[in-house]
Amino acid sequence: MIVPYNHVLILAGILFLMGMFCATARRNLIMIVVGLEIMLNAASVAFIGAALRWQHMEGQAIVLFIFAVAATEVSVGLALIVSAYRRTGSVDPGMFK
Amino acid sequence: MVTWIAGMLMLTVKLSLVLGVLLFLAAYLVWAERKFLGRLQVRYGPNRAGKFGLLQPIADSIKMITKEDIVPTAADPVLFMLAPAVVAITALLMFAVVPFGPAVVLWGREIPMVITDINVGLLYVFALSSLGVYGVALGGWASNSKFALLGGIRGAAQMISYELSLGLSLVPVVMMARSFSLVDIVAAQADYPFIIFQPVAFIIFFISAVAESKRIPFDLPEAENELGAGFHMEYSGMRFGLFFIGEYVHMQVFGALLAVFFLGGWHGPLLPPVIWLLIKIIVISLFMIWMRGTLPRLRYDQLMTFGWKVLIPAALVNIVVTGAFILI
Amino acid sequence: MTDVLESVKALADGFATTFKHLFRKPITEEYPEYKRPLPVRSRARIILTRDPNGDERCVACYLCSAVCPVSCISMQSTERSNGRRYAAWFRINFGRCIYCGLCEEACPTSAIQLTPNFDHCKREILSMVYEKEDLLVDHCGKDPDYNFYRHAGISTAKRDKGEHINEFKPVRVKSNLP
Amino acid sequence: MTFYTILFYILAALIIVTTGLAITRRNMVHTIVYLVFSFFGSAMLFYLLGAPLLAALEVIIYAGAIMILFLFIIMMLKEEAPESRLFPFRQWLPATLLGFAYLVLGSLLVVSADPETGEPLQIATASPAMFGEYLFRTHWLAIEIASLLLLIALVGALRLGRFDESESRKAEDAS
Repeated sequence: MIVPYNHVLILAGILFLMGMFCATARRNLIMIVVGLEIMLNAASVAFIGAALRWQHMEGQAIVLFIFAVAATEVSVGLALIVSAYRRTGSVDPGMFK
Repeated sequence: MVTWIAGMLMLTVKLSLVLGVLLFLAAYLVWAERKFLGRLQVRYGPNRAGKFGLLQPIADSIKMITKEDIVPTAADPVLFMLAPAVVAITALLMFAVVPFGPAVVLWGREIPMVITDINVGLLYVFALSSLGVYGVALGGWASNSKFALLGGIRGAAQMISYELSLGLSLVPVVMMARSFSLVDIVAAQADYPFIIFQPVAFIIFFISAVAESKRIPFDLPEAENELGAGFHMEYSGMRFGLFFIGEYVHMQVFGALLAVFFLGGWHGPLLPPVIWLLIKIIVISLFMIWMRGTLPRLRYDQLMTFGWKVLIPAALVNIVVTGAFILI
Repeated sequence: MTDVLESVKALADGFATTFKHLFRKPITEEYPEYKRPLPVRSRARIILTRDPNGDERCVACYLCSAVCPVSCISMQSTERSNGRRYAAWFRINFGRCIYCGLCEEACPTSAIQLTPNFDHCKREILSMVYEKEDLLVDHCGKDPDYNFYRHAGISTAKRDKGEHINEFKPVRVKSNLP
Repeated sequence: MTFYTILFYILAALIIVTTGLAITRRNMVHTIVYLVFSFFGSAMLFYLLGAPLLAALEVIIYAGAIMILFLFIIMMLKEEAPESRLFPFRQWLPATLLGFAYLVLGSLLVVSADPETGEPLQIATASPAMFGEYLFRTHWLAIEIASLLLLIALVGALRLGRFDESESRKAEDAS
């Protein structure tokens, strides 16, 4: 007996909201990528809870792919940030017009 | 309730025993390193404090504890204080999954000779070793000093690069033992240690382990003659002591892991299992010291080339070959 | 492939060398038990010597104090009734001294000399300041026969001060007239 | 109220607090450190919810690799002037709009879900062996695609990160 699945979903929802807020409201490329990571993590939490809720490993399998996507996104994203920083000397998204 | 209390008691006893032995060994490994290295370089090591300098670790620790604890004004105080603790704690926690003997029966109760046997023990070790990178990187950054920052960046890059080959070299071991649990891996080596089937993996793991514990010839993060002392340049007193303890506990942990993954863990004739494990740990640590006395430091590009272009491909080929053998 | 073999051989060579060193006798000289005999001219603790008559050689000319790169020598000059100068007090701060030996070179009377005695360390830094009594010794140091007043500025049976060959008239130090 | 329930709430509080602190830090290194704690909490939550393998992977990949990569990049880029406003007004509008829409939709979903979701979850653990077997039996194609994706990311990152000779010369001329 842990908690109702609702609570896991609410936790994931709050996490996702925070990640989205970070990604949209902060004016810093690195913080935007961080926001994306938080959102992906929130999705993983929801999927793991779902896997337990329906006692099926499908949810956990999806989480593994989320990890792969997160790793890909972060490596390419950070490489882009570095090359953008080399071009303009700034990580402010407002500078790229 | 009684079972619960007995279990708790047993765990406390085991924890304190392992912690005590680890720290004692770490202290005397420092002594052994100084002594052995001294003889390799045709000089006596410490020989003033006590017979053969045997009291040197005690003198060292008293000195470290009583030294002034300096936090630079420009440093980030919280992270500066956190970093050494991260290094020491992650190194110590790694020992929690290392089995040091077969389960013994005491007062009609079976006691496993391992602090905790989790089914993802191997990944637990990796998780902790990847968290250990934070101690180095944050310690270097929080000092707010150029040399420390360089050391921290080097350390972070080196440790995440070599973690890959460290992990890949163990995949064949997991394939042969069919389990992530360190207890099962040791049990699978009851007849033959895995080093017989996996010499390549053993070498890759050993080299990566030396790189992970930042010892010569891979001590670029703390290269004394280029960076002062690298990431722990600004540290003094017991905070430096924690980095120091972390390094020596790391040596022992990797010695224990090498023993567990390749040398048959606690298996061995005649002597009791715990002694066998200790012997293996000490022999590997002494070999690391011998290596320190022999090899020069690698250049940074050599380090990266060796990690990415030699060790990782070799580990991948090793996985494929092992897989083919297992299928046949 | 040959590269690999070569590097393995090189590694083995290195390990063998250090392993052999393990069984060699260490070349360390253990200091307090064994003191290496130092050459007489090695530079360490400073002394003030006396001339063969047992008189102080120092004439308090301030040359050593002037030449000292770390300004660790200080003194106060006075005169005896017969016009012979000497140092009322003479002080060397060994906490500062770098044992360069320039004072010895500068000394016209060979009074200040450096000795090989290097292990005079103290726990209290102020006790590293040596006074004249601590510095003055009862022998002539490196130059046993040298006596300044035998060589310079003395009147002989034939001629007075400053009248010998190649000598100038003595400078009247008490007056600034030419 | 079992031990596991309490543990869940403690972990949830830890995750939310550290994430909240992380997204409001000016100093990006502090952000990363808080996020590491957040991901560590998530890993323990995964363990609690019966996914030990994913818990270990969460620490290794998220806390160990991704966050170190962030730290590395932050340490390499020169010290920026801190953002004058943490959350500028221009950005508030889309953020709140999106957040509001999300909140409405989310709460609707949670409320209107089938009543069974209100029941507490049962404890179960997927052992790594079981999980691996399931994964490679049913999702082998997806695994291959994911590995291909990682390979492409590796090549792409290498291409993007490669130091451009001509560009550096231009930068030198300018300075």
